[in-house]
Amino acid sequence: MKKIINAPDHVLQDMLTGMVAAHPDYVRKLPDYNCLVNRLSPIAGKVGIISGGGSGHEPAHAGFIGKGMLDAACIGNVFSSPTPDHFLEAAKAADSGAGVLMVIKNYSGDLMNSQMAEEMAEFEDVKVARVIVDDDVAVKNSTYTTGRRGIAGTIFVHKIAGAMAARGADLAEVKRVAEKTVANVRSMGMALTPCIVPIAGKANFHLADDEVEIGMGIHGEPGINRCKITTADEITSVLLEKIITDLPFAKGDEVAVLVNGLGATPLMELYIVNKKVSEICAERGIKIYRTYVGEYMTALEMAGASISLLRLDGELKSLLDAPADSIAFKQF
Amino acid sequence: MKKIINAPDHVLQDMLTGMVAAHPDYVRKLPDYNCLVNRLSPIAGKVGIISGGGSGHEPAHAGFIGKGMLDAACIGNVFSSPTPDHFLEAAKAADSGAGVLMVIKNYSGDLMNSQMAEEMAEFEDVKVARVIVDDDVAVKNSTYTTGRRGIAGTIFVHKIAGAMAARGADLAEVKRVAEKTVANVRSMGMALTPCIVPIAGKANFHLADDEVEIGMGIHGEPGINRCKITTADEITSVLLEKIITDLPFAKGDEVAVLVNGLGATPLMELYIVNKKVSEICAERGIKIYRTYVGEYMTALEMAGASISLLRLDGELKSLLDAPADSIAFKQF
Amino acid sequence: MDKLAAVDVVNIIAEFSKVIIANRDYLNELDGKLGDADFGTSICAGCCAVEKIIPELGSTKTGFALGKTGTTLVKSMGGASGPLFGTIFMKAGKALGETTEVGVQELANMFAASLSGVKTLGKSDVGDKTLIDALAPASIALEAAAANNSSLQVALANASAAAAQGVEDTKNLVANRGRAHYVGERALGHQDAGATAIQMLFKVFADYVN
Amino acid sequence: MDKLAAVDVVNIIAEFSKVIIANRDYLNELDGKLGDADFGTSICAGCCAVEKIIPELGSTKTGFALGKTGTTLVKSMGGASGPLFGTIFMKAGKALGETTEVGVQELANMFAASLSGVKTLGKSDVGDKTLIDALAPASIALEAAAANNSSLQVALANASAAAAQGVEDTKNLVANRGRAHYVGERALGHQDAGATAIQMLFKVFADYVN
Ligand SMILES: Nc1ncnc2c1ncn2[C@@H]1O[C@H](COP(=O)(O)OP(=O)(O)O)[C@@H](O)[C@H]1O
Ligand SMILES: Nc1ncnc2c1ncn2[C@@H]1O[C@H](COP(=O)(O)OP(=O)(O)O)[C@@H](O)[C@H]1O
Ligand SMILES: [Mg+2]
Ligand SMILES: [Mg+2]
Ligand SMILES: [Mg+2]
Ligand SMILES: [Mg+2]
Repeated sequence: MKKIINAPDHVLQDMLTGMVAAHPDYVRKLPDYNCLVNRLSPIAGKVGIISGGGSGHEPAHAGFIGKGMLDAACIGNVFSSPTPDHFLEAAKAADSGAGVLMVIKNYSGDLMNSQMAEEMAEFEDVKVARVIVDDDVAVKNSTYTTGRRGIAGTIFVHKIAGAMAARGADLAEVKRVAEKTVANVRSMGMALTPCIVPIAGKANFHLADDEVEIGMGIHGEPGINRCKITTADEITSVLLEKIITDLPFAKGDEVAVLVNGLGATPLMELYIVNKKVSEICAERGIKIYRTYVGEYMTALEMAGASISLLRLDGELKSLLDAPADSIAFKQF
Repeated sequence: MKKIINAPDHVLQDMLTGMVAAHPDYVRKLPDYNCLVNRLSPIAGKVGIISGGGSGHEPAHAGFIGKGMLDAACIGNVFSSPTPDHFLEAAKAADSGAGVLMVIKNYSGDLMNSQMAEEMAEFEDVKVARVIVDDDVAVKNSTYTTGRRGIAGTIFVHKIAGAMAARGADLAEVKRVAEKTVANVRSMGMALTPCIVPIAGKANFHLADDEVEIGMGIHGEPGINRCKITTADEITSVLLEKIITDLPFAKGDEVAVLVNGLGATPLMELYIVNKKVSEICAERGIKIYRTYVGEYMTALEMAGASISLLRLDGELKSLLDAPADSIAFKQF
Repeated sequence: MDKLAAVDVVNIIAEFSKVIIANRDYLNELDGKLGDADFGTSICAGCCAVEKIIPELGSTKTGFALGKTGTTLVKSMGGASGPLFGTIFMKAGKALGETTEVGVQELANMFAASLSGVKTLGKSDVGDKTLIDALAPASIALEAAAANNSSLQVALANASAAAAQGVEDTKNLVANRGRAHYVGERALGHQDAGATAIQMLFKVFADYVN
Repeated sequence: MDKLAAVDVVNIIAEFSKVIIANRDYLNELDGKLGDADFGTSICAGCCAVEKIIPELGSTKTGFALGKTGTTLVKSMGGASGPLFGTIFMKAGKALGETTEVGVQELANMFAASLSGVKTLGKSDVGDKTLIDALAPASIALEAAAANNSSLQVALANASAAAAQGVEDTKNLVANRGRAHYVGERALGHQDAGATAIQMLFKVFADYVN
C-alpha cells in the first residue's frame, strides 16, 4: 500500500483538518464530531440539507457543502457509515427550525445509522426527513445493500434539493424534488483497478492487466461481469445501454449527464467517454441539457468511471440551473 | 497499459471532441486546429490570454478557458508541444486587437514552438507577448528544459493574468503582473507511481512498492532523489522546506497555497497534505490567504502531488480574489 | 447461580468485550469471505469503547448496563453492524428495565426483544445469512427453557449450542437477499461473521453461570 | 556531378524522409536513453508530412523545396525537435534563396545558416550533447572544403564523416546544461538521437552525389 498518509487510522481526522484549513470560508468542523458544517448554516427559514456516509469518496460529501447545496455532512471512516450521533449532530447544526433533509445512499450501514439518527432527532425537536438514493443500475443487491446501490447520481440529488431549499421551499417540497430526482436518475460504473482501504492495507480484489469490471460499485463491490478491456467507445456503450433501457430514457427526453471519475482516471479519459456519451445520446434523440465531467464521487484511488443520466423536466432544469457555490461544485 | 481510450493516436482528438460536447457554453474548437477558444472571445478591448502545451495535464490548459482566465488554449499530443501554427491560431482567435499574452511553461519544445508562433504573429498583425513559467524548485535542468520546469504554479499565472486582462489592462500591464506572479510562485512535486504515455504503451520509469520520487516532474522527469515512502507529514515538510527556502518565503508573508494532485491521488490524501502545509505555515508565521486543493495540473494517471506557494501583495491579492468562471476553476 | 444480578450482567459484558477483542482478526477474516473484512475491526472498536465505560455501568438495575452498552456500540462502531449490535443490547436493556435480577424468563424476554429489533432495523430475517441466524435459534432455545422451567445453566447452555448450530448453518445458506445475496453460491462454506460474534456472546453467558 | 540542381535537392529530401521513416524505432530507442523516447515518432511524423508534399516541391529555385520542407516539419512535428529540424531546413532554404545550383560553397553557406539558426532557437551550443554536435562539425567540414575548392563528392563525404564522428563524440559527452544535463554521468555511452538524424541527412547527401 502506497499512500500519502500519516497512519491508516488517522486519515479521517487528518483529512477533516486539512479540509477546514483549506476552506475556512466554506466549512467549520463540529468539535468532537466528524461533521463539517456550512459556515453560514443554519440559514434562517431554510430547510437544511445534509449528506453523510463513509469517507473515501471525496469530494463527496463534505465537498458539496456551500450555498445552494449542502448545509452539513457527516463523514465516517473509509467506506464505513458514520454512527447515528454524527448524523444527528450534522442535522442539528443544519437545522434552522425548518427541518432537515438527509440524503442517504442505499447501503445497509448508512440506512440503519441514519434511521437511528432520525429517531433520535425526534427527541431533540429536529424535524428530519430522509431520501434514499439508489441510482446504480448494475446489480440488484450488493455487498452492503438490499436493493440498488447509491452512487454518483447522488450529486444531482444534492444539487436539486439544495436549490429547492435555497428557494425557501418547505421540507415536504424539498423532499419531493429530491425523490423526483432519485426517480429520474440512473447510473452505472466500471473499474480498471481496485482500491485499498488504508486500514486493510491491501486491495480486496484483483483485476488482471487486461481486465475491467463492468458495474463495479464505489467500494469495490463486484458488478455484472469482468471482461477484457476494449475501447472507450464500447465500454461507454455498454454502460449507457444499461442506463438508458432501465428508466427508460426515450427519444425526446432532456437529460443532464455526469461522467464521473472514480479516483485515478485521467480527466482526458473521462472526456473521451463523454465524446461517446454525446454521440449515443444524439443518435437516440436524447437531448443533453447540461454535462458535468470530473471527479464527484470517487472510490479512493480506483481507476474507472461512472456515467449518470438524469431526466429533466422544467422544474428539475430550473433547479439544476440555479447557482451553487460549494467547495467542489460551483456554478454561476 | 490499461486506459479508457479508443486508440493511442486518437486520444487528443477524442478528448477535444468530448470537451466541446461537455462545455459548449464555455468552449468552441477551431476547425483544423487543436485549439479550444472561449465562446465569448475575442472580447472587445480585452487582452487575450492563451496557454498551450502538451496534453495529459488536464484540466490544464483548456480547462481554464472561461471568464477571468483563458481566452484560448492550444493542445499538443500527450506531453508534446503543439506546433507553432496551433499557438498562432489560438493567439489569433483570442486577439481583439489589444494583443495576446501567451503563458508558456519552461520546456524546450513549448518555448521554441511558441517563439516561432510569436515571430509568425508579427506577420499577421497580432501583438504577442510571452511569459515563461518556471516555478519548479526541484531541479535546475531536466529532460526537456534548460532551467527550471514550469508546473502547477502556472495556474496562478492564468488566474492573475486573466483577472488583469478582464479589468481592461493593456498587454504590458498584463505581462507585468504575469511576470510578477512567476517571480513570486514556487512549486515542487513528488510521485508514487509512473504514468504511461498512450503512444509509448509502457511506463518510462519504475518505482518500487515502497519508493517515492521527490521532485518528480509532470512528465515523469526525475527529481531530486528517490527514497522510501514515509508519512504525509514528512513528505510535505521536505517539499515545503525546499519551496520556502527558495524564494525565500518569510515570516509575515501572505501566500496562496495550491495542493495539486498529479492524477491518481485521492483528494483525501491531498487534504492530508494540506493539513501539514497549514501547520508548517502557521509555525513559520506565513499567513495563508487562500488555499486551492485538487487536480489542476496533472500527469495522466501518475499518483503524487505538488505544492505551490505564491507570495501575495495587495495587487496580487485583489487579482486572485477576482471572480473566475472557467471550466475547471470557478470562483464567485 | 439461579439469577444474574446487575453486577453479573456487567461482568458478562466485560468478558464479551474481551473475547471479541481477542478475536478481531478472526472476525475480519470471516467478514472478508462475504463482505469487506472490517467486521472485526468495527466490533472491536465498539468493545474497546465499552471497556472504557465499564466503571460507569454500576447500578442495581440490570437493564442499565445493557442499554448503555448498546448506545456505546452504536456510537463507536458505525457500518452496518453498529446499529445492529447496538440494538441487540439496547432492546435487551429496555426489556429488562429496572429489574434487579435476570432469570431464564428474563433472558428469553430480552433476546426476543433484541431479535425483533434487529429484524425491524435490518429488514432481514432468518435465512439471510446474517447474525439473525444465530440470534433466532438462541432466542427460541431460551423461550423453550423458560417454558420448561429449565435452570439458568441448562437454558444458557442450550442457547449457546443453538447459536453455535446457527453459525454452522450459515455455512450452507445461499441468501436470497441482502449482502450475502450477490456472492451467491460463492458464499457456500463460509460462516457469517456477525452470527459468529452472537455465538461468542451466548458462550460467554453460558460459561459465566458455570 | 558538380552541382546540385533543384530537382536533386528534392530527391535528397525524399531520400532523407525514407531513411528517417525506416529508422523510426531506432531513433525512438536512442531518445529513450536520454529523453522520452519519442524523437523517432516525432521526426517520422514530420517526414511523412514531407513525403506528401514532395509533388509540390518542383521549382527551379533550390531554396524553395528546403524552405517548404522546413515549414512542413515545423507544422507536423511538435516537441523540441520540430522547430529545430524545421529551422535547419528553413534557414538552409533561405540561404540558398533563388539560387538554381548548389555547389560546395552554397552547401557551406546553407548549413552555416542552419547551425546558427539552431543555436539561437535552442539556446544551445557544441558540447550540449544535441544535434549541434553533428551539425557543427559537418558545417565546418563543408566550409573547409569550400576553402580548399574540394569537389562536391569530397566535400559531402567529409561532412558526412564529420557528422558521424560528431555522433560518436556525443557518447562521451556529459552535458553541462540542457536536456542531457540532468542524466549526468548516466548519459555516458549513449549517442544523441537528434545528432544521429543529422548524420543520416549528411549521409544521404554524400550517397546521392556518388
Ligand atoms: N441487514 C442486516 N440484518 C442483519 N444483520 C446484518 C445485516 N447486514 C449486516 N448484518 C450483519 O453484520 C455483519 C457485517 O457487519 P460489518 O462488517 O460491520 O458491516 P458492513 O457490511 O457495513 O461492513 C454481517 O456479518 C451480518 O451478520
Ligand atoms: N535546445 C536544443 N538545442 C539543440 N538541439 C536540441 C535541443 N533540445 C533538443 N534537441 C535535440 O532534439 C532531440 C530530441 O527531440 P525530441 O525527442 O523530438 O524532443 P522532446 O525533447 O521534446 O521529446 C535531441 O536528441 C537533441 O538532438
Ligand atoms: Mg464495512
Ligand atoms: Mg517529447
Ligand atoms: Mg464488513
Ligand atoms: Mg524526445
